[in-house]
Amino acid sequence: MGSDLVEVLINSVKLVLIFLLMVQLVPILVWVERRGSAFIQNRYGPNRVGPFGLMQLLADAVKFVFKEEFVPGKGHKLIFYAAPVVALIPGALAFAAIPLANTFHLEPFMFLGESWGPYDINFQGYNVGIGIVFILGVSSLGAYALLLAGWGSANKYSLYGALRAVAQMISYELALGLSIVGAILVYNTFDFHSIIAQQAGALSFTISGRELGIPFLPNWGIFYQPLGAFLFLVAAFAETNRLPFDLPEAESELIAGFHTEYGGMKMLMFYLGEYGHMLVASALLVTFYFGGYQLPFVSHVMIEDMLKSFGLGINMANVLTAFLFFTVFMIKCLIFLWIYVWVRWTLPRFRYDQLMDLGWKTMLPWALANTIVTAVVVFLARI
Amino acid sequence: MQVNDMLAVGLNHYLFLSAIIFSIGILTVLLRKNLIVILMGIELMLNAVNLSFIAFSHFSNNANGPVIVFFVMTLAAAEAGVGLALMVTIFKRFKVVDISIFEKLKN
Amino acid sequence: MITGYLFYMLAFLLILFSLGVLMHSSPLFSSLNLVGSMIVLSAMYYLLQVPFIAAVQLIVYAGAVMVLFVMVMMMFDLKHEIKIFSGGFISNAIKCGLAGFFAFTIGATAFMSTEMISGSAKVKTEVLSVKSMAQLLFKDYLIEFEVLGVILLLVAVGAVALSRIKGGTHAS
Amino acid sequence: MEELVPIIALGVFVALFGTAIVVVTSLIGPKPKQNDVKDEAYECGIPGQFSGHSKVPVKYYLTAILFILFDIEIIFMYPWAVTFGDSITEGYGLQFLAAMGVFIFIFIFGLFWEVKSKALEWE
Repeated sequence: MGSDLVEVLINSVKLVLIFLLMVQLVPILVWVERRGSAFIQNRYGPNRVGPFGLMQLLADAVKFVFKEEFVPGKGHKLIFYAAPVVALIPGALAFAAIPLANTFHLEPFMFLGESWGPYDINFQGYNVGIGIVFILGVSSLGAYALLLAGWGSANKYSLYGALRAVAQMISYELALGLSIVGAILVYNTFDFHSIIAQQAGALSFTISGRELGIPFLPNWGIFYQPLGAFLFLVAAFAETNRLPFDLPEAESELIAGFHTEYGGMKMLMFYLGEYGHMLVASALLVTFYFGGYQLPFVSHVMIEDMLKSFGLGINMANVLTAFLFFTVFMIKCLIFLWIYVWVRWTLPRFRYDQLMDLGWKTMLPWALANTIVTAVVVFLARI
Repeated sequence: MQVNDMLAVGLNHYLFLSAIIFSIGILTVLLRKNLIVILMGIELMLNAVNLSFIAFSHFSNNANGPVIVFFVMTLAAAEAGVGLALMVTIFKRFKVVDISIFEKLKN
Repeated sequence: MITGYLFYMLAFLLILFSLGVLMHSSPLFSSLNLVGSMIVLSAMYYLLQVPFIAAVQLIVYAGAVMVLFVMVMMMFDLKHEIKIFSGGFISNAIKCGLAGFFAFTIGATAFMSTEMISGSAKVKTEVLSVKSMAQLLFKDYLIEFEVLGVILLLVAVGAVALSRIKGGTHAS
Repeated sequence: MEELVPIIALGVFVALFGTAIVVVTSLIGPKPKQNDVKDEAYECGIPGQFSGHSKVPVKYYLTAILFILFDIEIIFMYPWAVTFGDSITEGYGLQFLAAMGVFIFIFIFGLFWEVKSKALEWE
């Protein structure tokens, strides 16, 4: 975690900040979802409380806190209470493994009368080295929250909703896992930092020893793996149980799915988990296919040098650059989160058999074909 | 000094742990009545063996251990899949998942 | 140093969860305990510097096999068992004694041979790279790898065939 | 492995955070009297017909088993995908391609068989 006090402090604050980042994104996204759906459907949406209805969320939060405490009579108390807590963990653990900005260097500085440093700081909770595999592993634990919630409620609609959700999640996990294999074949690594570094500069690739380049496009993964990126996006929609794949919550059949019996803050924690998953999926999409935290054509060294030429200190310039890249990353993520909202109010819901057919009989074969074609092309290009 | 000796974790620490977990797995298989719990005991035993594989490979700097563990995990998952399919079939037939069903097989 | 603390913490949790599997009267809680022990084992693999195997443990065991176990538990709706152990007191005592003897034998063997193993002093310091593992997997263990693919296919066929047997859990 | 510490720390922190929210809101929130009707499972106001833990179709568990098997096959592709580029430059790329080609052929055969046997049909 660090060799001295300041480093341990920085790392701990980083962890808490990343988690809070995920938590505070939920009210923003709920606001975007309400206003966005209103915008798409040509109505106003919440606009009474505060400017643009922003304070509505605060009112909601207060309402959530003062909700009545309720456990169904036949439900299992421990499992009923544990489920929302479990729902939070996978999203948070996965999101903390994704780099949010470039690694920046801090020269030795004075603090509390002592000299500290130098440090190299990642804007990332922890660097596990196997990046994507770790995230797949952690987010596969998300199924337990649903199962526990469904079983603990002792309600057959909850149980059916949970089983449907789990069956759907695991079916699309296959397509999700397989669609990334093509990208790994291109990058030859699991590590996010290395993946992002390979997407710097303008689009260029080598075919049998000859350099080819398209100078006006960035060197992003989407141009190498368009089908993989599309499959990943669709599978991520299904993984997070969002429309058009929100069968577990189909009101006409299952009331509200696995969280039928939940209310107040406990319900909100399921939302936290769901939006956390959406955030992780968007961040992965950005990292794998859209250059991660990088601005196209601009490296962090260039910005640091530019800031230094304005007369800023080295540490200050490095920190500011990292924050700029962090902003870029978040903007890219928010674009994909907006796509989630957009799709939700555009596409109708699938039927359950159509959903399963899409996962097993369409997306899995296409992901497989993507893998095979990528492997053959990589082989032919490099031989 | 003694605390430091305790904290220097070596191969035999992992082997002890593996032995304990394996024994708990054996006890689960031998003692429990529920067939699915027995299956879980088998999983526990397999995992104890995996742990010792990884520990050996770590302390002798050998990459074969993880590969074998990879294979064992695969086979364990396959075994659990078939085992649970059998359990569901047994449950359909006898309405219990208990080792008492084997007494019914006598006649 | 910190590895030592982590090891003892994880070992304690692992033994606790394993005992939970053995002792809990509800099969559902047994399976949840097993999920816990799988996650702890994954952390332990990470501690032993094979992060890839740790992630595979999470994906395969915690994320797939145990989901299946928990799902089946919930489908069967098994109640708390009044009598969780089979057999009588004497036979159970003998079984416990045998398991204890077994653990003791392994432990003693490990303790006796510890100098033989630690004498080689080849403890790995760097993380095992996935690449060196893949070299072994796809070159030295190539046949095993392909046979494994066939076995998985056979298991899929077997599972589908078993599920075809008439009846259904909702028929009761 | 030092990175295990922040992972465990974050996991524990999130768990404590969640537990704190659940405990605090359960203390703050109003606690009206419970009654038997309220304790029943929510079924749109109609009296419940069956017990909460009803039996479910076997289809779900079959999907889970097939998922496990395919998931493992996909996981075997990860180390292969990472090493494939290096294997080409080191001159045994064709061998790697053939090894995975056979494996993927078995995979496709399995998938084809499952579709053919209608194991993946949902009514």
